Amino acid sequence: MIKKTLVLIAIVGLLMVFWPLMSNFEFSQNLSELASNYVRGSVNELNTQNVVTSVIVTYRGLDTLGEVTVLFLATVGIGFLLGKRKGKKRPASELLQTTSSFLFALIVLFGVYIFTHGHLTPGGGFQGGVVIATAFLLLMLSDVNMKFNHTILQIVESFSGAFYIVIGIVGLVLTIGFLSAEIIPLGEFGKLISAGAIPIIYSFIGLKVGSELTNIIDTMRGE
Amino acid sequence: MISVIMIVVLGVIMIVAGIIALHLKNLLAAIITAGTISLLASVIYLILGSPDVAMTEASIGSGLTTIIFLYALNKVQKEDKND
Amino acid sequence: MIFTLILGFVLLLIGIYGMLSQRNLIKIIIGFSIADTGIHIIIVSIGYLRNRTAPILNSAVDISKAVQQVVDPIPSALVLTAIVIGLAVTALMLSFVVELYKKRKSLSIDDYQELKW
Amino acid sequence: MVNPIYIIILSLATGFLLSIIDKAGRKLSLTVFYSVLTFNVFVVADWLYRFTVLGVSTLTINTAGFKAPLSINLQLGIYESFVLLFANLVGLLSAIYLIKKFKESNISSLILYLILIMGVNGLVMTRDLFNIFVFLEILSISTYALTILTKNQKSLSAGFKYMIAGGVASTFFLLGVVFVYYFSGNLNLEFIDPNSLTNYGVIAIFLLAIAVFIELKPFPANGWALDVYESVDSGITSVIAVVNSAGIIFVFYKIMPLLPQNLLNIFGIAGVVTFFFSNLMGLKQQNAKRLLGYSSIGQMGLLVSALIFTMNSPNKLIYVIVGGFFINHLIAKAGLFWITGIVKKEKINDWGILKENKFLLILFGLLLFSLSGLPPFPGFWAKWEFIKLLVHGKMFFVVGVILLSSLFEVIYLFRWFTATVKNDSEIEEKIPFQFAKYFSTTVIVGISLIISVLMMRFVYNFQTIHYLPIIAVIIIYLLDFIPSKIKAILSLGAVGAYGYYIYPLENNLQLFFGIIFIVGSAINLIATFNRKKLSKGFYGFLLMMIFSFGNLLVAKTYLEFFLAWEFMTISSFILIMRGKRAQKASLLYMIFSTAGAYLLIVGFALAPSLVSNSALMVSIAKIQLPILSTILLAIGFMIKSGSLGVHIWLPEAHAEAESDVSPFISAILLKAGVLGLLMIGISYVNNTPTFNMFYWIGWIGVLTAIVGAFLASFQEDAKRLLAYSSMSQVGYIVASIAILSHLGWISALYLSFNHMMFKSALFIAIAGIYYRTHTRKMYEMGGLIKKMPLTYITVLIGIIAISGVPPLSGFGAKWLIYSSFIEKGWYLQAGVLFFSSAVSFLYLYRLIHTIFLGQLKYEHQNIKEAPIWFIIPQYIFIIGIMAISMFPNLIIQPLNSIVGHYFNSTIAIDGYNITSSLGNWNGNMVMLVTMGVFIVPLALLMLFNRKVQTVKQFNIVYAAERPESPQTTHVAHNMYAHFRKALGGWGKPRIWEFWHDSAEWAHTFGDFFRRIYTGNGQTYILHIILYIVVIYFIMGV
Repeated sequence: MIKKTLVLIAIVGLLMVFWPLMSNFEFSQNLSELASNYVRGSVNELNTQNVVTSVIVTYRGLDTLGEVTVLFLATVGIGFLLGKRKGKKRPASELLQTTSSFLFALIVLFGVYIFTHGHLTPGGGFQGGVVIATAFLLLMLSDVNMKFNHTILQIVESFSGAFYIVIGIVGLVLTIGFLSAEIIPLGEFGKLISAGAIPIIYSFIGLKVGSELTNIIDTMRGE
Repeated sequence: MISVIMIVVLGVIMIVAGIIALHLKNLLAAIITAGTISLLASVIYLILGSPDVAMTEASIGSGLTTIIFLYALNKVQKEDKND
Repeated sequence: MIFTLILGFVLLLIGIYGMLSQRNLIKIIIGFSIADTGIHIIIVSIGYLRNRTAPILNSAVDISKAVQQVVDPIPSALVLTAIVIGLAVTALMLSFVVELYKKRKSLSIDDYQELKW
Repeated sequence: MVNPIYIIILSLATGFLLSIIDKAGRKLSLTVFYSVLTFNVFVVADWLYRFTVLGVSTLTINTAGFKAPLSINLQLGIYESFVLLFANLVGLLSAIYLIKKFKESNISSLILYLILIMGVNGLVMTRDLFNIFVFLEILSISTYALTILTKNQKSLSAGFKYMIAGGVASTFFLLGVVFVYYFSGNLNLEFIDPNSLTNYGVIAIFLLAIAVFIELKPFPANGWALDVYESVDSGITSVIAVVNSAGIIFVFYKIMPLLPQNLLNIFGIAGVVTFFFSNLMGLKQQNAKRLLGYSSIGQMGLLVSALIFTMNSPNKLIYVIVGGFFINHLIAKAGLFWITGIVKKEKINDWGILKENKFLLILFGLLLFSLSGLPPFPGFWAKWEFIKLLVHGKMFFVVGVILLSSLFEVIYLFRWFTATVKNDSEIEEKIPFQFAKYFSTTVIVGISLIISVLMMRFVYNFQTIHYLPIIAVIIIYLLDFIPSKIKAILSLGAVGAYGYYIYPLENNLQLFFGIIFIVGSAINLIATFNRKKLSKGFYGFLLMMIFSFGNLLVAKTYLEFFLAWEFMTISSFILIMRGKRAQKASLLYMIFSTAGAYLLIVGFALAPSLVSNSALMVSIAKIQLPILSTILLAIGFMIKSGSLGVHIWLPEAHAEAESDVSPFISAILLKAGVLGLLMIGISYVNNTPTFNMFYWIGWIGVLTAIVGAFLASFQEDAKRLLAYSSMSQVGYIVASIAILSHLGWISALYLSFNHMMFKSALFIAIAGIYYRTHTRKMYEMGGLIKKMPLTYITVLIGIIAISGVPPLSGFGAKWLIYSSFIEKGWYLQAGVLFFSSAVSFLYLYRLIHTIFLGQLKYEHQNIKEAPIWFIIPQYIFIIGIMAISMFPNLIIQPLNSIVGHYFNSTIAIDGYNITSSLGNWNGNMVMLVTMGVFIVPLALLMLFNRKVQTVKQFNIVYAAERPESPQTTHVAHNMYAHFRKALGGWGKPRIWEFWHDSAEWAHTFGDFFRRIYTGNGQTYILHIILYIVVIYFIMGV
C-alpha cells in the first residue's frame, strides 16, 4: 500500500517535472542553424539526397560507429550470457521450407537494395540489416533445426565491422578526418554512385547489423 | 487536419494499448500488444515526416524486438516444461 | 505536433509506471520498451516543423529552398541511434531474465532480493 | 605522438576481429588484447607528458572532415589525459588481474572488456552530448554483460538490477539531450550557451545532469550499485568502481558549465549527504565487498562535492583536491577490491587468513591508510586543502558533516584492519599465490606511493626532514632480516644523528621538548634491546614515531606540523597494535586520534596565515588565533594528552601496547599534546584574548587529575594503573599551562620533564616485571622485593617522585603548582588538586605494596631480576630524577629563562633557593633534611630490631581450606573497593558509557537507514524516480 502510494507520487511528480516542457512547447518555425547547415551541406558537400543519411554516416559518423558497437556488444553479451545452444530435433514443414528458401533470396536482395540506396531513399544500413536478419529469421522459423554456418556469419560480422573502421582510417590517413565520406569522389547528386563513401560505409553497416541481428535472434532462439 | 485526427486516434489507441499491455495476465498477448504500439508509432513517424525513423521503428522496434521478446518467453516456458 | 509530444510523454509515464508497478520481470521490460517508444516519439516530435516534408532532397523538394521545406534531420538521426540502442538493451535484459529464470524458476522481481543492506 | 582517436579505432577493430583471431588460439587473442590495452596506456601517458611537461596545448580532433559543431569532435587536454591515464592503467592492471579468467572464459569476455575500456576513452574525450549518450551506453552495456563474468544467482540478479537502473538513467539522459538540442539548437558542449536557455531550458539541463548524477550513485538512489559491488567478480568490480566511475565523473565535469548555480549547490550538498550516509551505513556492514561498495559510493559523493565546491578556485588547488580525491579513491578502491578477490572471504571477520601473508597484509594496510586519508597518500593533501577551502568559504556545517563521515569511514576501515591483523582464530588455510593478482595490486600500491612522494616533492616542496619518518620505515623494512639488536643499535644511532641534525633549534622551548622527545626516546630505546628474534616492523615505526616527534618541533607551517602529527599517529597506532590483545586498544586510539586530527585540520584552517619563516612554535607567537580555532586546536591536542572526556583510548593503549612501547606512549607521546597546548598558549598570551578559554581548560586539567587518580586506584592491572596515573599527571600539566603565568608554565614544564623521567622508569620497571612474571595483574604478584631489588628501588623512587613528598623532584613540582595556583587565585582548583594528590597516594602505595611486598607467589619463587636492558634505562632516569631533586636549579634555571620569553619572571633564584611570591623552596636543603629524618629512624630500627625472627617467604600456614582462586582473597585484590563504594554514583564510568552509547546510536542509525536497500530492483528504480522528483522540486524552476 505504501509502495503503491509512492509509485503514484513518483509518477505524478514526474508528470510535474515534464509538464513545463509540454505546456510551453512551441514548434520552431525554422530549422536550427545546425540543421540548416546539414541540409545545405548534404547537397553541397556530400552530394547526398537523404539528409538523414548524410548526418548519420558522416557528420555524426562517430555516433553510428558507436551504435554499431552497441549492437555488437549486445550480440556478444547475449552470446556470453546464454552460451552455446544444444541441438534438439523437431520436424518442419516441407512446404514452408521450399517457399522460404525462395523468399530468403528475395528478402536478402531487398535488404541489400535498402542499404545501398540509403543515401537516396529512406532507409539505410540499419533498416537493410534488419531486413536481412528477417530473411534469416524466416529460415529459422521454417526449419527449427537449422544450423547456421556460424563461421561465415562471424566472418561477415567481423570483417564488415573492420572494413567500416578501415574506411574511417583512410579518411584519417588522407588527413580529412576519421570517417570522412570524401575519400572517394562524390559523384553526381541523386545517382546511385554518389555521396562518396557513404553507400560503401552504409553497406558495411548493413552487413554488420544484419549479421549481428541474425546472431542475436539465433542465440535467443537457443536450444 | 486529417493527420491531426489520425494522430489523435492512433495516440489514443497506443495509450490504451500501453495500459492493456501492462495489465494483461497473458505474457504473449502483452508482448504483442506492446509490439503494436511500436508499429503504430512508426505510422506516426511517417506523418511527422521521418520515413527513415518509421522504417527503423517498424522493423526494429516492432519487428525484431517483439521477436526477441517472444523467443525469450519461449525459452522461459520451455524451461518450465523441462522440469 | 503537440499531440505527439504529449503522446510521447504519456507513453513514457505509462512505461515508467509499468516498471514501477509490475512484478513480472518480462512486464518490467515491456514497460521499459514502452517508455523507450515514448522517448522516441518525443524526439521525433521535436524535429517536426509544420507543413514540411521529409529531409530527402529528391524531386519533390526544391533543392535551393530545401532549408525552408524539410523537417529537422537531426532528431531523426538521433532517434535512429536510440532505437538500435534500445533494442540492444532490451535484448540484453531479456537474456538476463532467461538466465535468472533458469536459476530460480521465477519471473517475479520479489524473488531476487537476496542481496540487500 | 599518436592521434588518440586510434585508441578508439584500434580497440574497436580489435574487438570486432577478436572472435576470428581467437580461432587461431587463445594465446594470440590474449596477446592482441593486452597489447591494445597497453597501447592505450602509452598513448595517453605520452599525451599527458606532452601537456604537462612540454606544455603542448589541448588537442581537438574533428571527425568526418568537418569542424564542430557540424561533426562530432573529440578533445584531449590535460584533464582528459589525466583521467584517461588512470582509467586505462587500472583497466590494464585489472585485465592482468583477471588473466586466469580470461584464459578460461569465452572470448566474449575479452571483447566486452576491450570495448568497455574503449567506451571510457570515448566518453571522456567526446565533446558532443549525444555522443556522450552513445558512449555511455557502450560503457554500460559492456559492463552489464561483464557483471556475469562469474555467473551465479547473485551476480545475475545484481546485473539485472544494474541494467534497469542504468536503463532508467539513460532514458532521462536521452530526454535531456534532445531537449537541450531543442532549446539551444546544438549538441556540442562548446556551442551550447547556458545563458541562452529559457526557464524551461533549465529543465532540459536538469534531466541531463540528474541522469549523470544518478549514475554517480547518490544516496539513497544507489541500491543497485551496492548489490553490484557485493556480488560481481572482484576484477570487474574494481573496473566498475574505478574506470566507469572515472568516466562518468568526467562527464559530470564536462556538463558542469551548463548547470545553473543552484543545481550545482544541490548536487554539492547531495554529494556530502551521500558521503555521510554511505559511511554511516558502512558501520554496520560485515561483508567486505559491500563495505567497499559503501566506501566507494561515499567517495564518489565526496568527489562530486569537491568538484563543485572547488569550481572557482585556483588551478593548483583543484589539482590537489579533486585530483587527490580522484587518485586516492581510484587507487585504493582498485587495490582493495583486488585484495578481496585474492582473500576470497566474504565476512570481514574471516580475514584473519590475511595476517599470515605479510606481503599482502602490508599492501592491504597501505591501501586502507590511503583510503582513510592518512599521509603521505594523495587523499591526505586533498582533505587538508578541501577543508581549508570550505572553512574559508564559511561552510562549517559541510565541514562538520564531511569530517564526521570521514571519521565513520576510519572507524569501519580500521575495525576491519585491526580485526584482520589481530584475529586470533586458528587459521589453517593459506591464500594461494597468484602472480597476476599480486602483480596488479603491488603495482597500484607502488603508483600510489610514487604519486605521494611526487606530491610532497613538487606540490609542497617539503624538505627531506619531513619525509624522514617514511624513509625510516622503508629502510628498516628493507633491513628487517637482521637481528633486532643490530636494528636497535642502528635506530639508536639514527635517533642520535637526527638529534644532532636538528640541534641548533630556534628557541629554548623547542630545545626543552627536543630533550623530552629525542633524548627521552633514546633512553627508552635502550629497553628495546631486550627484544629477541627479529621484531619485524618494530624499529621502522619506532623511528618513524621519534622522527615525527622531532618534526613537530621544526615544522614551519601548519601543514608540516600536521603532517608530522599524522605520521606520529600512524606510527604510534601501529606500535600499539603490536600488542597481543591490542585490537580494541589500537582501534580506540585510532578513532580518537583521527577525531583529534580532524579538529586540528579545522583549527589550523581557521588560523591566520603565518608571517615569518620560523618554526611554527616560534612564529605562532606573532599571530592571533580566532577563538573557534583555539577551542578546536585545544580539544584536538587534549585528545592526544588524554584529558578527561576524551581519555577513553588512553588506558587501553597504554595497557595493551607491548611493554617496551608503553613508556614511549606515556612518557613522550602524551607530551606532544602538551606541546600543542603550549603552542596555543603562546599565541594566546602574546595577543589580547577576548574569551577566557584557558579558565575552562584549567578546570578540565584539574578534573582530569582527580578522576585519573581515582581511576588509577581501582585498577588491578599495573600498566592500567600507570596509564591512569599518566592521565592524572598530564591533568596537572594541563592545569598548570592553563594558569598562563610564569610560575604556572615553569611548573608545567618542570612536571613534564619529571613525568617523562619517572613514568619511563616505572613503565620500564613494569616491563621488566611482566617479562619475568608474564602477568600484569598486581594481585598475582607480591613479594618481589627480594627477587627484583633493583626494580624495586626504581619503583620506590618513581612513586616518591610522583607523589610529591619530599625529598624528590615531585615535591618541587607540587610546590610550584600550588604556588602558581594560589598566586593566580584559583583556590578551589588548588584544593581539588591537593585532594587528588592525596588520592594518588592510594594507587602509588598499592603499586609498591602489592607488587613488591607481602607474600611471594609460589610460581614466582625462581624468577630473577629484570634483564639488564631494562635496568639501564631505569637507572639513567633515576639518576636524572635524583639529580634534579638535589639540584633543582639545573632545570629551574633554564625553565625560568624559557618561560621568561612569554611572561615576566615572578621568581627569584638565588643559589639553591627559589623564591616565589608565596615563599621559598630550597631543593638541596629539603633533600638534606629529609635524608636526615629518614636516616635517624632507620638507624634506630637497625639498632633495636636485630633480634627479630626472620620467616621464610613460603612459610605460610593456611587457617583452613585453600580457597578456589586464592589470589582474589588477597588483600590487594580489589583493594580500594570500599572507596569505590564511598564514591557511590560517582564511580560509574559515565564517560565511557557516553562514548559507548554514541557508538551504539551511530550503528543503530546506520542500520536503520540501510534498510531502504531492500534488495528489490523495483524499489531501487522507485528510489531513482523519487530522487529525481525531489531534486527537481528542491531546485525549483
